[in-house]
Formats: sequence, structure tokens, C-alpha cells
Amino acid sequence: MIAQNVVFGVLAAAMVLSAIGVVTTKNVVHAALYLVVVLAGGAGQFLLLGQEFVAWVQVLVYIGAVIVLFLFGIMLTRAPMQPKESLDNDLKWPGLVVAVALVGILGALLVDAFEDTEIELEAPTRTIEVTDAVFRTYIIPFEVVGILLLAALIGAVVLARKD
Amino acid sequence: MTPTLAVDIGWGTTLGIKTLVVLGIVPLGALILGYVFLLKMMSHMQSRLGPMDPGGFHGWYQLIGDGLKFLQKEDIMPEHADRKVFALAPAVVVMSTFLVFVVIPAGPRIVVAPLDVGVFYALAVSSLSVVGVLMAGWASANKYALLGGLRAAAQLIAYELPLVLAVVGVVIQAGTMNLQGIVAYQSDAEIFGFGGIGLPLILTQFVGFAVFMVAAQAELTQPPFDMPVAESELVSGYMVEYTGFRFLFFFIGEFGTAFAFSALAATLFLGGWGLPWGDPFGTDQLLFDLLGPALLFVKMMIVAFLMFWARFTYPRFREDQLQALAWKWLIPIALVNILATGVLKVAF
Amino acid sequence: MLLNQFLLLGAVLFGTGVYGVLTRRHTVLVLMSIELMLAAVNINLVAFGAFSGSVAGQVFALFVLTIAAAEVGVGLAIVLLIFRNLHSSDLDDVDVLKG
Amino acid sequence: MWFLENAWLVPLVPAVSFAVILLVGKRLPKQGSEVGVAAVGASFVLACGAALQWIQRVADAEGADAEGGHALARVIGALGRSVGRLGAEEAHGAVVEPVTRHTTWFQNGGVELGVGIQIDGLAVMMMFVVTLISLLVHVYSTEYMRGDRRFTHYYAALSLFTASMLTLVVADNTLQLLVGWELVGLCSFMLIGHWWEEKPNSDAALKAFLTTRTGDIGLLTGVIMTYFVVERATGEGSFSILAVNEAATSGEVGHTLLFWTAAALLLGIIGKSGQFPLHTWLPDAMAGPTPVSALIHAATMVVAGVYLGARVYPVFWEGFSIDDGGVNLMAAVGGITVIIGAALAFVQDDVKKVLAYSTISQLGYMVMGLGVGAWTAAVFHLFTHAFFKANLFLGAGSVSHSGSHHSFDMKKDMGGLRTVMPTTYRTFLIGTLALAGIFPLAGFWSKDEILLGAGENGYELFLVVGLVGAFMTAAYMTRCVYYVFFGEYRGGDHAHADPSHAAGDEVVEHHLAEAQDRHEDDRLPVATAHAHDDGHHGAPHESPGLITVPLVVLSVFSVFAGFLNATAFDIEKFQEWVEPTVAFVPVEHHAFDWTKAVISVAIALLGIGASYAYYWLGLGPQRLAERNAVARAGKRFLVEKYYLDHLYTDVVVGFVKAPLARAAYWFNQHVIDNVLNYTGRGARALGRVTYDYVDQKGVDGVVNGIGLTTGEAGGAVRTIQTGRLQFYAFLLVAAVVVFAALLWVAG
Repeated sequence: MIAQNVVFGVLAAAMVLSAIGVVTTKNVVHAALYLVVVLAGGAGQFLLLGQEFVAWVQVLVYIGAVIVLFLFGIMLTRAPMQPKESLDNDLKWPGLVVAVALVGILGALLVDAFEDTEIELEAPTRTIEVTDAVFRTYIIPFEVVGILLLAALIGAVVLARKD
Repeated sequence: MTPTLAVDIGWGTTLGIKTLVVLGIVPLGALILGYVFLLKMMSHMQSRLGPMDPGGFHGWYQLIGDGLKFLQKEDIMPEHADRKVFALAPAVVVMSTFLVFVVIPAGPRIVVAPLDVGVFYALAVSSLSVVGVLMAGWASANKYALLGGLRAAAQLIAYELPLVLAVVGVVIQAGTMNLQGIVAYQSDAEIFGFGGIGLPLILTQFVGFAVFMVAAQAELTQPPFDMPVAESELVSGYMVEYTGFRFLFFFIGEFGTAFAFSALAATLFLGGWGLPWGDPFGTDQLLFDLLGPALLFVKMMIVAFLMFWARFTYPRFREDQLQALAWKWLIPIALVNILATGVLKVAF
Repeated sequence: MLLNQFLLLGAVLFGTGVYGVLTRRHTVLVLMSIELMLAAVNINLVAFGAFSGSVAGQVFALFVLTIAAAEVGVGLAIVLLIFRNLHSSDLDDVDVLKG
Repeated sequence: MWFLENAWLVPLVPAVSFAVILLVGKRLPKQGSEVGVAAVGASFVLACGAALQWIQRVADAEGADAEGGHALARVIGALGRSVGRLGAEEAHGAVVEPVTRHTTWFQNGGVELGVGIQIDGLAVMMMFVVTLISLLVHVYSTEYMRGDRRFTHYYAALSLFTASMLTLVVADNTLQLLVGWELVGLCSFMLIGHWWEEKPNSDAALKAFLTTRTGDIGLLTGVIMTYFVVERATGEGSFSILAVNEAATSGEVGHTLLFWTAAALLLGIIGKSGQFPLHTWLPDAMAGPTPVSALIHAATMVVAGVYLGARVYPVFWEGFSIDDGGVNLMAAVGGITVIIGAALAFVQDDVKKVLAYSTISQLGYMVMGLGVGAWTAAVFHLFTHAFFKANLFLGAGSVSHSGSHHSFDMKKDMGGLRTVMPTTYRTFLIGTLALAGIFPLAGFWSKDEILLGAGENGYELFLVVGLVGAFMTAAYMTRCVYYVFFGEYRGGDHAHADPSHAAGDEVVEHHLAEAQDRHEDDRLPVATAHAHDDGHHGAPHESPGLITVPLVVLSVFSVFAGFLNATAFDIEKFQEWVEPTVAFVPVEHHAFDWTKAVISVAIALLGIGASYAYYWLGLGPQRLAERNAVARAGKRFLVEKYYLDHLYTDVVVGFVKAPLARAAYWFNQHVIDNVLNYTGRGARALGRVTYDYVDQKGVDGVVNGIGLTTGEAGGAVRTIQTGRLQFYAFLLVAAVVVFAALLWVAG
């Protein structure tokens, strides 16, 4: 248990610091790389919770594809290597206030609601349980997501076409 | 530590050994492939005399010479480079290769972590190398490098899909994503009631195997899919600014990944360390622990031979042809293969 | 492990994402911040799933992942379009609807 | 039993043929038509096998029953007739279980969605009819559609059409039925719009699709409700048709739920089967190729609605309390449709439209039959109607194909064809007589049974409606035959000559036809000459064998099909074979009534006679419509199809153009024009005053004031709308935080 908490602490610290990096860095590519760390940390947290499948999906989809897509987008929109001006707009301070207030409210709410509830992990969730759930209980959402992906595919193609 | 990585928590030695093996296997594999195929096979195929010359038998110390050459070269950092990212990129590429070997079994007990979703894990971590490639391409502050990085990213994303889809057929047929399970399935299953040679999935999943090999070739950015590093157009693409030890990292990454993919292909399609005879998880466990690595190695070399054969034979594609091949041919073929496998699985 | 440690981590990441969405000028960065928020939500979902012992959390996280991927695809296409039309990827320049 | 258990092959074969034709049809020597014909032929064979085995099954069941005390069964059966529900099953002699097979398609949560077949007499009968008509249409089309530019496409769609209708027929659950239903709609859309290059055709296709979709909303609702009907009765929901029927007859389900379920399903029937008031798509559907019209009107599409009604009949029976007699929604819809359809058929110039309205009217009979509790009669009418209506449509197609240069206008381009096209003439005449219900042709038996049922079940009103309909049917069909086959030939080189060349009594109607042309944009073009460059443009001649053979086959059926249930001679085979014995309601069967039969035939003959007198002999008030304003208005009303189309199209545009305004306009022009003029002058003076003082000064001032205020307010608020996304997001998040905080404090 202690080992798990240590791992959690290390991952969480890395994630939070990287997340702050994502929203404060002046270099767009660095932001994407920070995001990689956050997401990889997230995958680590999933492993910690015994949810193996979703962890590797996160690695495959997010880090393997989404981030690459981001980097792609950045490079295609000609990001400067050493930006001179800030990447923030004039909402910096109000935004900070609102975000901190949001975290405060959420945190207070969570602490109030769950206090010391423990997660009792018996065994890691087996992949077959997940797939069974997807193809039995959640078959219609699954199909709908399929249609959504198709729509997104077509939409992206239509949007990005030059003619 | 983590409940899923089934590492024996009597750790100390076990974990240490496993880490060392994983750390050692990648450079070693790169070395073997580099020597056997890049230096010897290519020289024979293309009648190159240079690499055959130094040393006695077939110029055997050419490789040592090359290694020493890399080590003694100056470490150059381009002036406008993004230093941290530039330095980190080769490490990311190599790391993704290391991680693949975590799940590849070489015997009933010779595996670092027999993950439940082994195949999936292997494909997931192998996709991490794209990030490293893009980092290298971008951080070099060089337009050839950037172009190479972009090409590499586009190519790796495009071929990631057929690679994953090609494996799905195997997963459906074996009914598990655990690599040990897939090996066991291939040595236990029968072909129309005949169990003499087990069921190497290359027989029923030949389409999957073909798609996998083509996609793997592209993932490795080898000819005929080497546009990202095309010397004649991009003077080595994203690697153009790397020298010495950092370049060696990329080199190890490339050949190590080839080693990893051949291991994956051998495990998924050729039965891995298994043989159809014996009882690997029962009485013959020790025997297979000893025999397995050798068997796997032989099968890997066969697969690697096919890869490099293609590499040294075919000329380069054009960029649009490359994308068309992935999206218009490999992915549809892989999808049809999945559909057919699913239907047949239900039918039989 | 406490349930709350994961939930609070999610809350902090979510807040960071919100901050990013509100303050970043580069369109791609805004998209990244949204991904941050979604990742935070996923951590919550998976944590609750592990807590309740059901696979629902994982399944929902999978759906969120899928939708996030779709969103990024379309989002980046829009970014490209904006860049092509306005020659800028700065959200402050996208104010055609200004009153 | 093989054929019954494997009845799923019947829809599957044409479905596969659809795919094959679509993929490789163009490369085949006959461009895919051979695949279509072969597939439907195979389906037909399978359907026949199923029919034979079903008959065997019924016979076996009865035999078994007879061994177990035939006399007793008869007694109980006789009792059952009088005590109604108690002896419902015994009344039929023996219980014949339908053959069902079912497999899970997919499951979501607890709801299982399946596919399966439920083969009973009704399904077998429909399979037979559908495959037979479809086969004949396929054969017929090889000649009729020869050289069409989308020949392959046409055959693919035809195959899919057949396949979807058969899917619907064999369905064992309402959901699968819905799937087939929608597919049928889609195919009809494709086929009606087959020549979509011409706007009216694509418009007609769209109209058919959208109108039936309106009804489909009802069906969808109804299907969902059937699930809850079952749940109410058994505690576990299901879409299975048997379960629905059992639930409806169990008495466990509240009447209100059943009523609304029945009403929702009835809406589906109304849309699909062209019942009032959603019948308007059906005549427009004539824009498709004629064989398609035959298929749509005889075997597929429109009878799908009636089939649905017959399939889940217990729901209607209980929901509309059909047992009680008097009037109910279903019978009323059917009855209205009978009359309006028949009335409209009188004013059509297009032979296909006459037939289309006749179909509407006949479908009205079927729905009315279901509504008055004459289940067997209604289904029997569906059966016989399929043959003679297909016969008539294909006959009309034959006429246009070889006799009138691809025109369907029977006043301009036909006439006197009985000598040049003898086969077509004879078969058409047989179809007409069958439709009119002349003894002993097919139509007589089925129509008579419906009327009998209406009279005996306490629906006297609908008996009268039915008789009036019979009279009208006979009359308009005689008119149609007159225009097509008698008189002078009006086609030929001066096919579109000046109206003054047209013969005698049709001048009036011709003007009206022109009026119709002007007023009705979506009307079928007069000449639908499409890609028939195969040398048929000479003088009228008889059609080739590929066309006449189906006609002859259908005429044979038109003559003899009725004898399956010729109650007058104690033949009740149809009833025995088709009527369900499981989960069914106690429909009553009445002894044949010679008096009523004689009356109905006499009425039909009277109709024929009236038309004969009017058209052949020139008796009666000729040119009435020209002389008499009331008659003209009446005729106009019919020509405009009760203005329903205007209602539907113009309501969207605005109420002002609606039929009321049109009628008012006519009224204005002819009756109170003068009154209006004076009033108008007065009003104008008043208007002037109003304009000067009220409008310019009062109203304008207010309007300007409002405009000014709004403008300034907008200017003030304008600053908030920065056009910056992130500012909006900021406001949003801030609001969320504030509200969350407030709730937190309050809670």
C-alpha cells in the first residue's frame, strides 16, 4: 500500500507540474511534450487502479496518435522555435482566479463528500470483462461512437480539403 | 508494486536480472541484425566489397570499427536547436523499443511481465517512438529535419492502423491478447484435427501476416518506405543533425525496433518460443525455458531475413503512393481480414 | 489508496485545463487544454470504476478517449482552416462575430 | 417442413441477388435481369414449397383432430361461434402452430433484439403472392424496360424491393417488420424516382417517401408501444408478434394502452396503404415505371400496411373494440377511403391514375374489412386484389408500351385498341370485371365477404359504403375500358393534336384536363417516353409475348383465385389455411347470403350499365359539368383531389394560399363579385382614412420608437459581444463557479 501511494505521489506530482507546464510554457511544442507526460502519468494512474486496458488505450490513442496529430498541427501552422511574445491573452489573471476558485470548490466538495473512502482493489480488471461490457451492455453506445468517428472522419476531411 | 505488472515482489535479483536483460537485448539485437544483415547480407546481395574486407572471415570486425567510429565522433549540437528536446529525442525512440521487450516471452517462465493485454501493450509502446522522431525533427532547427520528421509522423500514424488491425485477426483467433496465451494456442491448436505442427497462425492469418510485415517495414522507416530518412532527398531527414553517440542511439533504435518487430511477428504468427510437441507449462517447463529462446531466435531471424530482403531489394515509394498504400489497400484488407476471421470464428 | 487522492488529482488537472482554455491564445494550445480536462475526467471515471468494482468506469473512459480522438481530428482540421483563411493560429484574431 | 423452417431463404435469395446485380450486373449478358428473374423464380419455388407444406401441416392437424373426436370438435366449434372468445380456437377445428425460428441479432442491456421468421398461413399466402407477382413483373420488365439507361439499377432495386417486402412478411417481431417496412419505403423511393431526370418524377418519389414517413412515425411509436403491451401482460417486454398478439388477447392489458397502440399502428397503415388522408402520394407514385406500379399496388408496399393490420390484428380488435359494432376508427378510415378513392377515379385522364385511385379505394375495402371484423375477408381481398390489380397495371403498361407511344393519357392517345391488341384487351376486361366484383370472378368473392361481414357484425353503415363503392368501382372501370379500348383511335401521328380534333363528349373534360395541367405542377408528364428506342414507334400493335404471358397468367388467377374461398359452394380453403389459430381473436364467419350477393352484383352491373349508357349510348346528362356551375365545381373538386395536395403543400407556404382561399376566390369571382366590388370601394375609402391618420401617425410613431430604443439598447449591449470565444468561456466558467458556490452555501 505504501509503495502504491509513493508511486501515486510521484506520478501525480509529475502530472500536475507538467499540466502547469502545458498551460504556461511559451513554446507550443513543449506544451505538447508536457501533455505527453501528463497523459503517460494518467496511464500510470490507471495501472495503479488495476485498469490495464484503458491505460494502454490511453498510450496508444493519446500518445501514439493524438499528440502526434497535435505536433503535426503545430508544425503545419508554422510555430516559431523561439516565440518572442507571450502565448497568453489578457484574461490571464481573471482566468487564474476562476480556475483556482473552481479547483477550490471542487476540492472542498470532494473532501466533504468522500473524506477517507478507500479504494479496495481485489484484482486488476480483466480485459475480457471490459470487452464483454462493451459488446453486450454498451453495444448501442459503441455503435453510436462508431458513427461519430465516421462523421468526424468525413468532417475533418471536408474541412481540411483545399478545394 | 503495480498489481498488473506481475513482477515477483521478491524483487531484488529477479527484477534486476529482468531489467538488465531488457536493457541488454536491444543493443545486442541491433548488433546482431546490423552485423548479419546490414553488413553481410547486403554486401553479398549488392556486391559491396568494402564491408567484406576488414578482418578475416567475411570482414567480421567491420562492425567493431563502425562502433568505435561512432563513439569517437564529436557531439554536435546545432546552434538554434531546442537543446533539451534535441537531447531527449533519441532516448525516447530507444525507450519505446526497450518497452516492447517487456512482454515478449521466450519461454514458459522467461518473460518480464506476461501482461493480460500483451499484444496491445507492445503495439502501444512501439507507437511512442513517433514522438521521439517528431521531437528530433523539430528540435534540430533544420528544414530537412523538420520535413523528415513530418514525413515520419505521417507515415508512422498511417501504418500504425494496419499494424494494429493485422494483429486483431490473430487475437480473435487465439481468443487472447496475452502473448503467452497466443504462443500456447499456436502449439496446442489443431488444423482440421491434425495437431502435428500445431497451428502457426501464419497459416490461417496469412493475410494478417502480410499486412503486418508491410506495415512493420513502414514503421521501421526502412526501404521501400524510407521517405522520412531518404538520403537523396532529405539527407537523412530527422537524423541529419545528429552525430556520434546520439546518432548511434537512433541506429540502435532502428535495428532494435526491427528486432522487436521480428520478435512480435515470430511470436504472433510463427508460434514464438513454442513447439507443438511437449507440455511447456507442465512437465517440460525447464526444457522449454532452455529451448525457447533458441527457437524464438531462429524464428526471429527468419522474419528479419524477410524484412531485410525487402529492404535491400526494392526502391523507394513516392510519398503519396505510400499514404495511398496504407489507406486504400492495407487498412481495407486488414478490415476484411478481421471480418472474415470473426465470421469464421463464429462459424467453426 | 484513498478515492479522494485520485479525484483531487483530477480536479487539479481539470482546473489547470480550464485555465488553459481561458488564457491560451494559440488554437492548438486551447485544444490541448481541452484534452487535459478530458484526461482529468477520465481519471475520475476510472477511479470511480475501480472504487465501485464495475467495468463501467473503464468503458466510459474508453468512450471519452474515442470521442477525444475524434474531437482532436475535427479540431485540428478547423485550426488548419482558420490558419489558411486568417494566416494566424491566434484565437484573438478569430473575432469575426464581434458586435 | 424443410420449406417452412427455411423460409428465411425466401427473402434472402432476392437480397443476395440485389448485391450480385449491383456488383456485377452490368457485365452480364442480359445486364443483370437474368439474375433477378432467377432469384425471384427461386424464391417463388421456395414459397410454393412452403405453401404446400403449410397446407399439409393444416391437413395433418385436422386429421389428428378428427381422430380425437371430430364430432365433439364440431359441436364445440359450433358452440364457439355463439359464445365467442371461449371457443375461439376450437372454432377453427384444429390448432396449427406457426413455424418459428428466432435468433438474437444483438442485445443491449436487457432488451434483446432479434431476427427470425414466423411462418403461418398469412405469411405463406403473402410469400406466394409477393413472389408470384414479383416474378411476373420481373419477366414483364425484361421487355418493358428494354434499353433503359439504368436497366441494371432497375433490376437491383426490384430485387431489393422484393427482398424487403418478404423480410417484412416473414418477420417474427415487430422490429424486424419495421426494418422491412422502411426498406420497402426506400426501394419505392428508388423505383418511383427511377427516371429522376425529370423533375415531376423525383418530386413524386420524394413525396411518396416523405408522406409514408409521416405514417412511419406512427408505426415506430406503435412498435415501441407493442413492447410495453407485452410487458404489461407478461412482465417482460418483447417485440415478438406472437407475444404481442397473445398479450392483446389475454385481457391483462388496459384498453387505453391498446387503443393508443392500435391508433399509432393505424397511422402507419394509413401512410403505407394510402388511406385517407395520407393517400396523396399513391397516385403520384405512378411516375415510376409501370411494372413497378404493378408491384407497388398489387404485392408490395401498399399492402404492407394491410398486412401489418392483419398481423397484429388482436391489437386492433381489442384496441378499437371491433367486436362491438357500430363505428370505429379503422372502419371509418377504410370507409372514407373507399368512397373518396372511387370518386377521384372518375376524373382521371391517365389510365394509371384511374388504377391508382382504384387501388386506394380497394385498400380502403381491406382496411374497412379489418375494421369491421371481417379478417378473413379482408386478407382474402388482399389476395385476390393482388392478381387483378397487377393484371390491370401490367395491361395498362402493355397499352402504353405498344399502343399509345408510351403515353398513359387515355383521352388523347388511346381508344379503339380492342381490335389491335386483343390479348391485352381481353385480360384487361377480365381484370376490370374481377375488380368490379362480377360473379364468379375473384373480386366478387372477396368483396362480397367484406360486405357480408360488415352487415352481419353490426356495421350496417359500412355495408352501405361498400355497396356505393362497388357501384362506383364498376362505373369508373367501365369508363376506363371505354376510353382505352373503344371509340376511335386518338393516338398516332396527331397524338398531341389540337383539342378540337378530339371526339365529341370529351371536349369538356379535356378543358378540365388542361386546367389540371395548369394547376397541378407535380402531375405526371403526359408522355413518359423513356429510352425505348427499340422500334416500337409504329402503329399500335399487340405487345410481345414477354408482356402478354404475364397478363394471361394473371387473368387466370383473376378468374379462379376467388374459388379458394367460395363460401357459396362451401369451399372455405382459404379461411382454413390462412386464418391464424394461435393467439387470435374470435372473428365470426357468416354463411353465404345469396340475397346480398345478388344485390351487390346487381349494383355492380348497374354501375357498368350506367357507364355504358353514358359513354357508349350517350344517354344521361352529357356535358353537365360544362353547363352547370355546381356540377362544374364538384368536378373541379374531384380533379383537384379534394385539394388535399394543396393543403399539404401550401400549408407550409402559408395559410393564405390554402384551399379555403382558393375556394373563396372561386366563390368571389362567380357569385359575390359585385357585392365585393361595392364593399371594396367602401373599404378603400375607409382604408385611405386609416392610412392617413392611424397608420402614418399613430402606428409608425410607435414602430419607430421601438426601433430606436432597440437600436440603442443593442449598441449598449454590443460591447459584451466581443466575438472572442475565450471571453465567453470565461463568463461561462465564472458563472458555473458562482452558482456552485451558491449551491454549496445554500446546501
